[in-house]
Amino acid sequence: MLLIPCPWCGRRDESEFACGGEAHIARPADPDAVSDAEWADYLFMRTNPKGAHRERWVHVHGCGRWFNVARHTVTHDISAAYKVGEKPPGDAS
Amino acid sequence: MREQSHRLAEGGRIDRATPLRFTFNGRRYGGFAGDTLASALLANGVSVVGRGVKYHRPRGIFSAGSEEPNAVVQLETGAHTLANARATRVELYDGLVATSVNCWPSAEYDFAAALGLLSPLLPAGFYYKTFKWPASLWMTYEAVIRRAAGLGRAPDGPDPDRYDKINVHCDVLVVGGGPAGLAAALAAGRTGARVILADEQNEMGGALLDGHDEIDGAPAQDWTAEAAARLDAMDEVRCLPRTTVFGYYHHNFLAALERVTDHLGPQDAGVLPRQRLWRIRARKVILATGAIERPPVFAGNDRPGIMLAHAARTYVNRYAARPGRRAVLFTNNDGAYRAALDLRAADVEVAAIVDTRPEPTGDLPAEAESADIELIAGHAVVATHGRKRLSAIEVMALGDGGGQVSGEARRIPCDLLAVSGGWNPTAHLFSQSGGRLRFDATGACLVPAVAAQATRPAGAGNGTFALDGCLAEGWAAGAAAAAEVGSRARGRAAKAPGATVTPEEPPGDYGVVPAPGHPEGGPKHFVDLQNDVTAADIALAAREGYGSVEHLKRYTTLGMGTDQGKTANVAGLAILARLGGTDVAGTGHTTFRPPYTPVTFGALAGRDVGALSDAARRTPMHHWHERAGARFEDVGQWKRPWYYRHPGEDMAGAVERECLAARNTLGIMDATTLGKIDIQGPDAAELLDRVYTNAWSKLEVGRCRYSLMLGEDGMVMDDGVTARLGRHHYLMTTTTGNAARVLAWLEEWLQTEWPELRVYVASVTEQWATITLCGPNARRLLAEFTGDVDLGTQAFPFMAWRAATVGGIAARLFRVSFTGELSFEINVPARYGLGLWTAFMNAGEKYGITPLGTEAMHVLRAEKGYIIVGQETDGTVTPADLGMDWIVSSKKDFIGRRSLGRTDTARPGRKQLVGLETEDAALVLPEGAHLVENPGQEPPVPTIGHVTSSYHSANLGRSIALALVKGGRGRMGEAVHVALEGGAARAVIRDPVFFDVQGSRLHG
Amino acid sequence: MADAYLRQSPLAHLGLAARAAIPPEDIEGTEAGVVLCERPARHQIGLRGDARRPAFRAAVKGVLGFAPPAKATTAAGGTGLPRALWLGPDEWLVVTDDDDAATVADLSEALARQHAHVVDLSDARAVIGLAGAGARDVLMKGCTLDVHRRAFGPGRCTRTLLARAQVIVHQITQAPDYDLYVQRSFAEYLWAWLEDAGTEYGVRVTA
Amino acid sequence: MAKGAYSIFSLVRNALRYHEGWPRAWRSPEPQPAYDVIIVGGGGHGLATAYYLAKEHGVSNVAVLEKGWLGGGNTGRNTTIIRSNYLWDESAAIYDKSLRLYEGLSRELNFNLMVSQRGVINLAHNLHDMRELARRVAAIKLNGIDSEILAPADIKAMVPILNVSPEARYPVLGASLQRRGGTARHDAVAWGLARAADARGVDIIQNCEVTGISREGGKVTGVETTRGSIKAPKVGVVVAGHASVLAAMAGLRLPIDSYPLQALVSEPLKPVIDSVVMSGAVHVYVSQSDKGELVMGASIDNYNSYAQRGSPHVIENMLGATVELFPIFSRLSMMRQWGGIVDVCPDASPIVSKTPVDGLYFNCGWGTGGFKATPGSGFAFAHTIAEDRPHPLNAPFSLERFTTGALIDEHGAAAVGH
Ligand SMILES: Cc1cc2nc3c(=O)[nH]c(=O)nc-3n(C[C@H](O)[C@H](O)[C@H](O)COP(=O)(O)OP(=O)(O)OC[C@H]3O[C@@H](n4cnc5c(N)ncnc54)[C@H](O)[C@@H]3O)c2cc1C
Ligand SMILES: NC(=O)c1ccc[n+]([C@@H]2O[C@H](COP(=O)([O-])OP(=O)(O)OC[C@H]3O[C@@H](n4cnc5c(N)ncnc54)[C@H](O)[C@@H]3O)[C@@H](O)[C@H]2O)c1
Ligand SMILES: Cc1cc2nc3c(=O)[nH]c(=O)nc-3n(C[C@H](O)[C@H](O)[C@H](O)COP(=O)(O)O)c2cc1C
Ligand SMILES: [Zn+2]
Repeated sequence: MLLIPCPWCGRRDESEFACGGEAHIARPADPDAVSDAEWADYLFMRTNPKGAHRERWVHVHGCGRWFNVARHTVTHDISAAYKVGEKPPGDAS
Repeated sequence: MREQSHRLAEGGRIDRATPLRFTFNGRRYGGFAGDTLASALLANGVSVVGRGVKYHRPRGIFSAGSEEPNAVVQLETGAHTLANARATRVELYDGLVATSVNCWPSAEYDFAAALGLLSPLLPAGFYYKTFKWPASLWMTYEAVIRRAAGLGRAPDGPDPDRYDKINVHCDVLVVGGGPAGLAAALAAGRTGARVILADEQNEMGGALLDGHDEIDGAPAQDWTAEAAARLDAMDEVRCLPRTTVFGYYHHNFLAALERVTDHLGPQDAGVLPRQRLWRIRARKVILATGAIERPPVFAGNDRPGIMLAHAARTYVNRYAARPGRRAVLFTNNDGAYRAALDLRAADVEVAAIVDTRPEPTGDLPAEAESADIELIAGHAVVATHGRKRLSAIEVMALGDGGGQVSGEARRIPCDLLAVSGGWNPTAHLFSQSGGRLRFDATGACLVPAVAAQATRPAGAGNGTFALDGCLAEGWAAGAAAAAEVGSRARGRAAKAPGATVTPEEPPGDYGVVPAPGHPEGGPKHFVDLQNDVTAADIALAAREGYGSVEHLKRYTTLGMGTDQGKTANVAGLAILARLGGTDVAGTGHTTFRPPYTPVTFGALAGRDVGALSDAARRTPMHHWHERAGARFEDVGQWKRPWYYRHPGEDMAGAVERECLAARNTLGIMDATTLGKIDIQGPDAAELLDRVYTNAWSKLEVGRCRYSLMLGEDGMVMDDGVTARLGRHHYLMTTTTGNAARVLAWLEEWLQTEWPELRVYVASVTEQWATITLCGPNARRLLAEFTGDVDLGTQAFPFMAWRAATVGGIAARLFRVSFTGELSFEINVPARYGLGLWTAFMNAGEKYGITPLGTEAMHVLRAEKGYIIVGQETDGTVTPADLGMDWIVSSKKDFIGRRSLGRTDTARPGRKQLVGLETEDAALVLPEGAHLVENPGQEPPVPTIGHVTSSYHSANLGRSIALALVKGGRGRMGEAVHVALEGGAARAVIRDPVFFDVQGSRLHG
Repeated sequence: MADAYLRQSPLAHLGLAARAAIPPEDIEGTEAGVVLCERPARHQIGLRGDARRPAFRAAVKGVLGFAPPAKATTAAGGTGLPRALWLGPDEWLVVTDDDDAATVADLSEALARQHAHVVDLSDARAVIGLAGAGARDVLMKGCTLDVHRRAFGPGRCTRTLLARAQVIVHQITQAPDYDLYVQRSFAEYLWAWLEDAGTEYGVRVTA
Repeated sequence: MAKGAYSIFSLVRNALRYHEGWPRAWRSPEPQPAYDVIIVGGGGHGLATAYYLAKEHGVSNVAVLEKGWLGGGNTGRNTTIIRSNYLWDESAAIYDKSLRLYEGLSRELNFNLMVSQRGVINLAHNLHDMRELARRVAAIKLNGIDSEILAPADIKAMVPILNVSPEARYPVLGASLQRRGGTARHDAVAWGLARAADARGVDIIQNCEVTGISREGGKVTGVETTRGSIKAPKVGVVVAGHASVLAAMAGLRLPIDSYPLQALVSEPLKPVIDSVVMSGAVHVYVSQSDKGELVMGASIDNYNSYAQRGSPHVIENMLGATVELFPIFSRLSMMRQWGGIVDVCPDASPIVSKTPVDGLYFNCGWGTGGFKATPGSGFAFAHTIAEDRPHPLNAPFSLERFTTGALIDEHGAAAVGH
C-alpha cells in the first residue's frame, strides 16, 4: 500500500491515485515524420526497468494533478516526486 | 455435565465466579470465564481433539497460542459456523459448541485411521506418481481425494454478522503487548506521540501472563495491569487487545484484525461488528511479537499428551488446567525447566526431565534437581506409547555428537510429555516487511537482521529472550521511535522497568532426535503436525531433488497448513540443512507472507457488501421510472431504465410500444447519464481539434457537431456531440460509460502534453438533468413550455442549440437526435429534473407521450444505422471500419491519426460495419452470432464477422441487424450465412441505414 | 425562476426532514454519536484560474471579499458563507448561500476578460453535514486521510475517497463538524454508508 | 518400464525399501561451456520449450538456466486455471492446442499433473457482458472448442452456493461454460516437464541467473550468467515478468509492463465448489484445490513492480466482490496471500517471436493468463527456435504486430457505451 507524495497535497494513500505508466515519453512532434516502427516505439515500447523508474501518477481523488515519481520497482522506495515539466532530480540533461 | 477433572483448585487468571457450559463433539463440559476452549478441554481431561489430515492419527492440544497445529475445530453450526478455529485462541463463552474436523464418525473413532496402514504408500508427493491410469478415471480418483482432503466445513447460509473497517494513522505502532511491547508503548506514549499497541490476546501481558516473573520488585502481573492502566490514561495511546496485526505491507502500512465480539459467541452483538479490520499507517513500527517455542522432532512425537513445555506451563499457571497427571519434560534448553517446576508446583507429578545435553549445569537445572526432580541428561525420547493418550515414553542415551542412541531403552509411564527444542523469534511481520533474517547458530533460530522499513524488532521477537533484556530493548525502541518522529517527553526523565532473571545456558543441538532402527522405518518423526509431514518425507524430497527449501515446502506441503508451519518450519529447515551438510543459514527459509494468522474474508470485505457493495447511481427521475414499472439495466454504476413494462406486457411488447410511439407521436427519455464536460478558454477549439477526428474552428456559436474520439492507437474510444456555447465555451457530451474516462483523458493531455493550451475543463454531468423529447409531436409539446425561443426548423435547425426558459426553468435545448426523429434534448439543473419530467408527462398525455427505455432507444438508433461505442466497437475498430471516414479530417493532426496509417490498420478488407437483412424477416439474429462463408464446414470454421446489434423493428415490420464483416462495404447485396445453434441463416449485406435514409424526420 | 415545488434536493426522497423532526428522546438508543444532515441550499461554483496572477486574485476578491486560497487543502471564508475550497492548484469550489445565486454571474463577469473558468455546479453535488463525537471515526472507516486533530483541523478541506465515493471533505469547526460534498448520484449511496458506519455510535438526523 | 518410472507398482516396490530407491527427478548438472540452445527461465514455458525441443526436434543439447528454483516464477504462483475459450481465432488456436496437450500430458510425462477438467464458468453481470459472452461463445464454437451459455438457473444448479439473486448489486445474468476447462496442479506441471526434459538430456541449471546476452554482429553468441559465460548460437528467453530486463540486456525494448498480480488461498475446507468460477467484471476467480483451499485471484495492481507482492486494497476489493457472489464465504478465512510479476502486453496477448537480434527469441507477454498455455507455448516456441521461423500457431504473436497494428485484442470490448 504505497504512500505517494503528491507535490501539492502531501503524502496520501495509493488508493487516491492512478498510475499512468512510464514518464518522459515524448509524443513525436510531427507524427507524419516518423516511421511506423518509431511510432510503435512511442505507442508501445517501454523501459519497464527493474530498479529505478520514473513514472507518472495522477491524484485523481485529490487535487487532480498529474506529476512524476521516481520509484524503485523492487523496494518501492520513492526518492522523488516532481511536477510535470520539471527535470527529474539528479538528471543533468 | 461432568466435574472438571483436571482443574486446579486455585490460581490462574480464570473467573471461577463465572462458570460456563460448552459442548465438544456432542459431550457437555464446564469451564470458566477466562478459559480458552483448549484450556477448558484440558481442564476436563479431554485428550483427543482431532485427527491428522493424512494418516488420521489421534491428535491432542499441542500449544497454548496461535501456533497451534492440531486443535483445529469446527465452531458452532449453520450459518454461524467457523470452519477451522484454533481451540487455543477461542475464548470460551457460555453455550459454545465445537466439533473436531476431518474425522468420521468422530475424533475418537475415525474409520479413516485405517489409512495409517497404507502410510508406506503415501510418502510425500505420492499423488504425482500415480492415479495416471486410466486417464478417464482421474476425475473419479480426484473426487475421492477431494472428499478426504480439507479440514472444516463452510457455513450453510449467508453470514449473520457485520464487519467493520477503519483506517488509522499513528506515530508508533507497537505489535505485541508482552513486556517488550508494554515497555515500548510506555516509553513512546509518555512523549505524547500517537501510539497504537495491539496484541492478539484478550489482555496485555504476553508471556508475563503465563509465569511468575517479577518486574521492578513486584509481581509482573501487577506491573502489567498498571502499565495497561497507564497507557489507557494517555490521550494519544490506543490499546487494542484481541487484535492480531497480520500483514506488514509497503510504506509502513499494516493491517490488523480485531475480534470485537467473537468472545461473546454467536449471540446478537447489537450494533457492534463481529470483527474490525484496522488499516494502519504507522510512521514507526516496533515489533515486540515474542517467540514461539519449537518442538523437538522425535519418534512418535504426535501423540495426544505431548505438548510444548511453555504451553504446559501456561495451562497450569494461567488457566489452572492440568494438562496431565504425570509429566516428563523433554528439552534441550534451560528455559523449559520452568515448566517442570511450575507443573510440580501445580501438583503434577514430574517423573523426569530428559535433557539432550550431556551436562546441563545452569541454575534452572540445579533448581530442578534440588526440587528432587530426576534429571536424565544426555538422553532422548525414542518412542512413545498410548493410543488415544500418551501412556509412557522410552528414553535412551545419546551417543557422542547426538547422532545416534544406544544402550537400554528405559520406559517411563506418563500421560504428559512437555517438550522444548528452544525458541523461534516471531519474525513473521519483520520478514513480511521486507526485512532480512539471519540464522543465529547459538539459538538455532532465525532472528531479525536488517530492517527494510522504519521497523524495530524488540524482545523475544528480536532474539532477546531474557525478561530484563526484553524490557530494556522495548523501552529503548519506544523512546527512539518517538524521538525520530519528533516527539519528546516533558517532565522527569523516566527509567526503563527492570527485572532480575535467572541466567540460562545456551540450548543444545537442534535437529531430528535419533531413534533405534531404520531411520525411515520406525515410528514417524512428525515435523509438520497439521499436514502430517515427517522427517522421512523431507529426506525423500531431498533425495529426489526437491532440495531447495521452496521445493521441499511444495513437494511435502511442509508449513502450508492453517498454522503456516509456526512450529514446523525451522525444524524442517534444520533437517534439510543437516541432510545437505549445511545449516539454516545455508538453506535459507521460505517466504513469510500475510496473514500471520488466518483472516476472515468478511472482515476484509468490510461493509462493501450487499447494498453498499458499490454505489448505484440514479438520476433525479429514477423514482418516477420505478413507479412507472421500469426495468433497469446497469451501465457502469448507473441504473438506466431499460424498458417500462405495463401490466400484461412482456419485454418485446413494451419495446415495440415504445418504439412505435417515438416514431408516430412522442417519446420521452431520461438521458441524464450522458457525460457532459464544460470546456472554456481561448484554445478550446484547438483542444477539440486535437482530441476529435474532425475540425472545430468553423463551428458557429449556437451549433453542435458530432464526432469520434480515438485512442492514440487509432481505435474508436468514444463518440458524442459537442455544442459551441460561446466564443470560448463548449459543452462536450460523452457516452455514459466513458464520462469519467473522457474527462480524465482531456485533463491528462492538457496537463502533461499540452500545458500551453489555455483551456479548462470540468464535468457538469451531474449538474444537469437531461430529458429528450422525440417524435413528430416533440416540438408541439415543447412549445407549450417555452415562449422565449423559436422552435421552428428555420430558426432552430437540426444540430443547433438554444438557451431557453422551459416551464419557467433556465434550460439549454439541443436539437440533436439519437433516434432519427425530430428530437430535443432539454438540460435543466438537476433539482428540476423530476419536476419537469412530471410536467411533460402530464402535458404530453394528449399526445400519448411514452417513456422510452434504453432498449427502445437502441432499436430506434439501429434503424438509423447509428453506432453504439462498446457495441459496434470493441477497441479494435477504426472510423474507417465504421464507414465514418467523412468525420475524419485529413487537414490536421489529432490523437490516434498517425496510427490509422499503419499497414494493418490501413489494410483494405478489414472488418467493416454493414447492415444485414435476414431472408426470414421474422428472424431476429442473436447478437454476437458469427458470419461464415461455408456453414457446412468442419471446425475450425473461419469467421468473417459478427452481428453487433440485432432487433425486431416494429417500424419496419421486420428484423434488422448491424454487423462487422470482413470487406463488408465491398459486398453489398451479397448473401452470407450466419452460424446459429443447430443450423445457419441466410442474410443479405446492405447499407446500415434502414429507416428514413434521407433524414427528413431528423430535420423536420 | 421555477416554482419552488419543482425543486428536489439530491436526498429529498429519503424523507430526512421527517426524521429530523422526531424529537431525540423518541429515538431508540439514547446517545447519538453521529449527527447527519443534508444541506440542501448551497450554491456551488466551480472556479479555475491561475492563482499566481494578481488580476485573477483581485477579481475573485472583488466578488467574494477574499482571494481564493493559494495554500493546498485549505478553505477561505471561515465558518460562514461564502467560502472557497482549494481543490487543486488551479481549482476551487466556491460555496455561497443558495439565495445568493448572483455570485456565478458576478464571478463570470469579473473574470470575463481573463482566462478562467466559472461554472455553476450547485446541482452537481449534494452536501452532507457530519458531526458528533463519532464523526471522526466514521470518516476514518472509509477514508485514508489522516483527520486526527494534529493533522487536519478547522479550515482544512480536500478531495478524497470516502468508501466508494469521491468527496470533498471540509472541516468547519474543531467539534469536529464536517461538510461532505459528493456527486449527486452518489449521495444516496454515501448517505446509506454513513448511516451504516455510524450505527455503532448511534445516528441522529437533523435538519 | 524405465527405471524410476512412476506408477502404483513402483510406489509399492519402493515402499518396501523405505522409499530409499527413488532417483532424482532431475539432475543438477554443472553448466557446460556451450549448448545448441539456451533457454533462459525455468518456468513452465521454458521447461516445456526445452522438452519439445528435445522431443519434437531432436535438439537435446539444451540448457535451461533458472536464476532461482525451477517453477518459482509465475508457474509456481498462479491460480491454475486452464481453458481455451478465447475470442480471436489466433488465440483460440494456440490455447486450445495447449489444452489438448494438457489432456494427454500426465501420461506422456509419467507425472500426474492433476489436470482436472471440472469446467470453467465465466459470469456476465450486465447486458454488455451478455452480448460479449454470446459473441465469444459463438466464436469459440466455430473453432470447434466446447463452449456453452448458461442461464442463471443452470449456473445455480452447477454452483449452488453462488448468489444469483436479481437483487444483487451486480446480478448474475448468465455465464459461459467450458466443460473441458478446469485446473492443473501448477507445481506438478513444472516438475513433470523438468523431469521429462531432463530424461531427454536437457540440462536444467538452477541458481544460475543470466546477467548478459552476448552478441556479435547482430547475432547471439551466448549468455553471461552468475555461473560464468555459456555459449550458444540460439537463445530463447522465457522469463515472464523479467522479459524487459532480459530485453534490455540485448539492447531491446518490449511492449511490456510488469505488474504485480495477487492471489490468495483460504484455509482448507471440505468441498464447497466443484467448478472454476470467474467474473471479469468484478475481478474474481475462484476454484477449490484438491487439498481443499479456495484459490482466488485478483486483478493486477496497476503500477510497475518486480516485488512479487501487491497492495492489500486490491485483495479487499476482490474479497468484497467474492463475498457478494458467494455469501457463505464471508466467515471463511484467508490463509495466505502472495503475488507474482506478470508481463502485460498492450493487447493482452503474448509475444512468441523472433527478434531483431539473430538467434535471439522471446516468449513473453502471457501476463495474467499463461499457465493454461504452458505446453502449447513451449510446443510453438520450440518450433520457432529449432526452425528459426514461427510455427503457424505463434506466427500472429510476433513483435511486428505492434508496428503494423495487427494486435490481437483479448481485453474484450473496451468500453460500455450509451
Ligand atoms: C497470481 C497469478 C495468477 C495467475 N493465474 C493464472 C491462471 O489462473 N491461469 C493461467 O493460465 N495463468 C495464470 N497466471 C499467469 C501464469 O502464471 C503465467 O503466465 C505463466 O505461469 C508464465 O509462465 P512462464 O514459464 O512464462 O514464467 P515463469 O513461471 O514466471 O518463469 C520465468 C522464470 O524465469 C526466471 N528468470 C527471470 N529472470 C531470469 C534471469 N535473468 N536468468 C535466469 N532465469 C530468470 C524466473 O526466475 C522464473 O522462474 C497467473 C499469474 C499470477 C501471478
Ligand atoms: N526463557 C526462555 O527461553 C524464553 C523464551 C522466550 C520468551 N521468554 C519470555 O517471554 C517474554 C518475552 O517478552 P516479549 O515482550 O518479547 O514477548 P511476549 O511473548 O511476552 O509478548 C508478545 C506478545 O505479542 C503478541 N503477538 C505476537 N504476534 C502478534 C501479532 N502479529 N499481532 C498482535 N499480537 C501479536 C503475543 O500474543 C504476545 O502477547 C519474556 O518474559 C521472556 O523472558 C523466555
Ligand atoms: C494453486 C496454489 C495453491 C496454494 N495452496 C497453498 C496452501 O494450501 N497453503 C499455503 O500455505 N500456500 C499455498 N499456496 C501459496 C504458496 O505457499 C506460495 O505463497 C506461492 O506459491 C507463492 O510463493 P511465495 O509465497 O513463496 O513467494 C498456494 C499457491 C498456489 C499457486
Ligand atoms: Zn494532490
